[in-house]
Amino acid sequence: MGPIGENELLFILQGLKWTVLLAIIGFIGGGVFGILIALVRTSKYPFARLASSGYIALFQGTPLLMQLFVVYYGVALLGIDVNASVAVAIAFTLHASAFLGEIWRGSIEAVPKGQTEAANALGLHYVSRMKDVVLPQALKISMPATIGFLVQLIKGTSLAAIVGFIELTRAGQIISNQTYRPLLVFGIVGIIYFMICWPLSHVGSGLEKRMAKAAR
Amino acid sequence: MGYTFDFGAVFDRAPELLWGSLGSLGLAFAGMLLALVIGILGVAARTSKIAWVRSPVIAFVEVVRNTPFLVQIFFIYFALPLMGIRLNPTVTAIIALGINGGAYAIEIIRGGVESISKGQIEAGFALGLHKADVFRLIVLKPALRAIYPSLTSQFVMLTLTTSVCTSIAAYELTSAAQRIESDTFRSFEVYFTVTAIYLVISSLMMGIFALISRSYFNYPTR
Amino acid sequence: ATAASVEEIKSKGMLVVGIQGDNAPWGFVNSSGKQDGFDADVATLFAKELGVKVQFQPLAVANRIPALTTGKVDILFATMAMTEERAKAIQYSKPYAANTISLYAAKADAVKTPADVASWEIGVPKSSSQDKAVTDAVGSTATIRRFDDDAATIQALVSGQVKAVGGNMFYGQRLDAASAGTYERKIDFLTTYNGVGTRLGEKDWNEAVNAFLDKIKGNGELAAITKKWMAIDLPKFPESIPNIPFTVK
Amino acid sequence: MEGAVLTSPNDQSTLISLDKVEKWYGSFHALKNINLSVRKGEKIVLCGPSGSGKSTLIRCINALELIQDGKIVVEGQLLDGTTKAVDAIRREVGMVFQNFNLFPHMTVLQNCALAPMRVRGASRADAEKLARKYLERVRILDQAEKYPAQLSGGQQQRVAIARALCMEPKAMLFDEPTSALDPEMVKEVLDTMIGLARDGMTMICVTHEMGFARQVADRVIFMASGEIIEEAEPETFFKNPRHDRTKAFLGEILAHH
Amino acid sequence: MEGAVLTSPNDQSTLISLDKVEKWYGSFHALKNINLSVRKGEKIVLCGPSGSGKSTLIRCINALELIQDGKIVVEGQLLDGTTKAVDAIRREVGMVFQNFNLFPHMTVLQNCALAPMRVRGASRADAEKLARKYLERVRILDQAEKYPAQLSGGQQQRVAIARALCMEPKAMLFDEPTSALDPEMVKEVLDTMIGLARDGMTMICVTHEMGFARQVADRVIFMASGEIIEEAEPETFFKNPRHDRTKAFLGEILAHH
Ligand SMILES: Nc1ncnc2c1ncn2[C@@H]1O[C@H](COP(=O)(O)OP(=O)(O)OP(=O)(O)O)[C@@H](O)[C@H]1O
Ligand SMILES: Nc1ncnc2c1ncn2[C@@H]1O[C@H](COP(=O)(O)OP(=O)(O)OP(=O)(O)O)[C@@H](O)[C@H]1O
Ligand SMILES: [Mg+2]
Ligand SMILES: [Mg+2]
Repeated sequence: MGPIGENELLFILQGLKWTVLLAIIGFIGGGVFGILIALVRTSKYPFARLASSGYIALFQGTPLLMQLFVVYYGVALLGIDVNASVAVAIAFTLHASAFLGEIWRGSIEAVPKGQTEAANALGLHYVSRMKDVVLPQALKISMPATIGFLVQLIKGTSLAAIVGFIELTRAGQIISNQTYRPLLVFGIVGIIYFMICWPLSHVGSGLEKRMAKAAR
Repeated sequence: MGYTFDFGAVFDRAPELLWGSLGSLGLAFAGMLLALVIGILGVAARTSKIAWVRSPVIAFVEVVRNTPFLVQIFFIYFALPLMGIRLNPTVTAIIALGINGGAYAIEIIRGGVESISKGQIEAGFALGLHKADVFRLIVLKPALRAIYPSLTSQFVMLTLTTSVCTSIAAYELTSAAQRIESDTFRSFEVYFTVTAIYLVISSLMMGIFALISRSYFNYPTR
Repeated sequence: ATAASVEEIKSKGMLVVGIQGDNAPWGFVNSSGKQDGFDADVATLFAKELGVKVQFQPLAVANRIPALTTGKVDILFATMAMTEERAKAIQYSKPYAANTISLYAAKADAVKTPADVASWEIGVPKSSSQDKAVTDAVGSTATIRRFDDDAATIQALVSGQVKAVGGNMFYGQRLDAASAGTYERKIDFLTTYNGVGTRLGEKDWNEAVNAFLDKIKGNGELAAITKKWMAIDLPKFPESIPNIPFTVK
Repeated sequence: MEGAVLTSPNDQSTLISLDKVEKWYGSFHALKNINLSVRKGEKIVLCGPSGSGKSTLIRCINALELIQDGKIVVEGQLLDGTTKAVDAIRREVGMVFQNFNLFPHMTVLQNCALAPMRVRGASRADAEKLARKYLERVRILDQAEKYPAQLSGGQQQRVAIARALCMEPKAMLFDEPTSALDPEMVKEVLDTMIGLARDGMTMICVTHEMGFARQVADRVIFMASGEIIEEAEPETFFKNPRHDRTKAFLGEILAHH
Repeated sequence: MEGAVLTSPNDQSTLISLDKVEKWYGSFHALKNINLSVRKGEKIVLCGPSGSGKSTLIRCINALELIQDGKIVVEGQLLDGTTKAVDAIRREVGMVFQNFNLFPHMTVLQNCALAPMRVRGASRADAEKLARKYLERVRILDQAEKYPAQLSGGQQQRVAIARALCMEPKAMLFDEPTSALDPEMVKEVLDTMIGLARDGMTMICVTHEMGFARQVADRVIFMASGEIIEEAEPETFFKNPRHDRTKAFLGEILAHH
């Protein structure tokens, strides 16, 4: 019930801090698990491949919103006392690892078969073959898609609002509840998201263009 | 801890869940159709040589892809009435989904269009076909085929995004879930069940897309 | 296990209170990021009574009860209107606040009875007591639109997305702030009472809260807080409400 | 079915004429003062080193590239950049590309029937009848229901020829039609082209198949650096080339064969 | 640095032997009863029509493909499908591919030093010393710090040869090492290979460079449809092929050259 002043903006920016932090946690957690998923998904063991594709199907096939709910309530049911931020971090890690795992699987498979064969012919073992030969090339191939997903993840943190986590969108909701200026507040919130996501998207599509050119 | 699961209270409300699911499916299909139309028309404009046709599309794509869907749907629902355009929640949801999916579709389909070799287009011109015919008859189908997998996953994501439409009171699965939850307080059971339903819906979507692909893109390539 | 007894909390020295974070003046996070409001003041007094520090956990409307039952919070001072359904899931204390739920619409629209709003679209905040009251009264004739919170509900009326909203006693003031002189209170549906929520069957919590409420009702502290936030006198509270026990049997 | 003939050609027998044509790609001068006139029924082979402008020349005739100066007239129609002129000319000249450029999502029959339907407004039945006729002509009618990816390179190129013929053009332009083919397939495509030539089709063909040039060409034109350096009958061209540039070039390609 | 020699070879001078080898791809019979024995220092050229199984044969020797029946023994080590045997054999035979398959994200030096470090456990310094030695050997040491994309095809192939040599193999397998190269670059790679042959390296080389075969091969082996049809010394092979199949094939490739 008041104007939007310095305090309100500051409050929204505090939400921004959490948005960025959540995205980073999700990205790092998702990155670590994602590599594992990608490696399992491209392994030669059919059962492991099946299990990992099930994992991917599960987390790509359900809304992030539901994943947040289920983890938020489900973890508590297991008797583990976690606050909202931990539950949300777990949910984002699961979600991100499925998507990044799938992106990276694709890029591992996009590394020409000849590279793996050359590594085999030199007698390199799995670890060295992956670490020295395949993954460096795969990561480069995957850069545009990876950055694209990071943007999705940042936007996805807005859903954490629904389990009451005070990130950017939730901060906006709270301020809009106090000031009764939802349009203005959400306009500001939208612009803040845009200011974070747009430069990233730009870097991503720049890389994509450069790679398309190199491939020609 | 001593929590006892009780899915009975949730299954008692099965009809509501069913209607909610149908609501979600309806929103998803209508949203997708609109997204596809926006995507195809958008690509035609996006690849135009005329700057003032191209740049608004670029701006549209950038804004939509870099802001959360929640903020977008909120704007359409609450801000457009201030300009005299009042849309009910269902229509709002469809438009929001269409716009969001459309922005992604433009970029995806553009990738497909650009993957079509210049020779194909020149062959069309050399036969005397006009630009619109070349786009419609020669470029579009192979372009869609080339990007069909990414389009599929984008549309599955769109289906899942319908869950966010609950925030403007559109009738779909998540709002049904929230009603049931607020009546039964069986939060975990409700969301667990609904998550499973979403999984079924998205698998169904992928199945449908695979079927379409098999009948529409059934020509062989090397 | 996370559900702690009163004694455990006393020895731990910290009480985790579930509260609303966005429902001024009941409970809200103010713009300096601190929890504030009617519920916050009462809860702070309660913690003082127990001799522990208080920690607030702001909750969305829909996850207040799960947060309590799963032990994420020890107690709810969360603007919980007392309803029969909820009483099956949590244990209420004696009432400590009252709230009148009414229908608000434009002055220009003539509305006298619930029959006048047949086939209207009416907005309410999801899972709130307004939701319940309006659904009970006109749910079969009007279309109920359920929004995430009060702000969205009020915005829906101001934007013309709905013709009326089910609001609590603060809506009038907020609607005036949004669009002065346009809207008015039309029909009062009911007055609900708010109770403090604890877990079912946990006698120690229920007794501690009831004793505390009796004390602050008697010594004028509750009246002072009510005056401060609501600008009204302490309402009369009923001795009992059908099917909603105030104590653990 | 004749196309719009706007001006009466000054020489009744001239089908295609290029007059002082200049073509630039940005600052790169790709065609320099090209003068060329092709009579009805004449067969011309265009050769020259890579980058000499051969493709550019025939692409200009078909308006796939725009010229900056000079005049191109086809069947009396001046190519002035208007849609109408471009349409009229594209209806009169068929083009066959090095990489076939068949439409992968259409069967052989659909590939051939497309332009008659969309450009000439023929009914599907008529268009398919026409398509079958020309598929028969290139002796590949039995493949009509297959998709391009199911054909060998040589078969694909013959379909591409049939597709161009379905517009019943007055002239055909070929841009290295056999150079993307495996050796065994070159012959089947060359045979098809020789057949066309025998039937009196006007042809401009970029190729380094010197056997073909000897057998069917009325004139061989040698280009280098965007200019026409030499033109002569095949016998003269191969036996007594006048320019050193031509001699060097012939030395090279003949050594390879 | 000798690798695990498990059984003593029955003939001291035999390095690689294949005995009744059968290879299937699903239901396709790719190698049929292949018997071949290669002595130390011997140079073998493998030729035959496309799809005849030449690549398959040498890929089997290096365990890039698994065989379904028969025996492959390299330096006394039976290739029995165990990791140990595969490792031992891959240490003894180097392989050079048609498309080089250099690692694009590593410099030339890193490409060459990788396997010595990871497989032989050499220190970086030692591995790089070794790498420099073999880069010198293929006369490309000055390019050591460049990335593959900065080199011409011929240079890339020479780096690929150096990379294989860095494992100090007993034998080298080449699969059409020059067929992806422009004509000018073929010579530099062939010269490198001739140098290797002179130094006594055991080599099996799939190639259609008949000049190379004449100059260095001890034996030329001709395959068709998964079988070894004919094997002979180069002089005999080219002048007096016994089988009609061989004659037809030679007629074809010699006509092209
Ligand atoms: N779109 C373009 N932009 C700029 N330069 C071009 C373009 N197209 C062709 N060129 C240049 O014009 C010159 C002539 O090209 P053209 O394709 O006509 O040669 P060509 O004689 O057909 O050669 P080739 O035998 O290799 O096909 C070349 O130097 C080429 O690089
Ligand atoms: N992975 C595979 N799966 C199925 N068939 C295969 C596979 N690899 C090769 N083949 C088949 O095995 C046969 C022999 O192939 P191979 O590559 O050894 O022939 P090649 O003699 O090396 O021919 P080229 O000269 O074309 O390289 C071919 O018919 C090929 O189609
Ligand atoms: Mg050319
Ligand atoms: Mg091969």
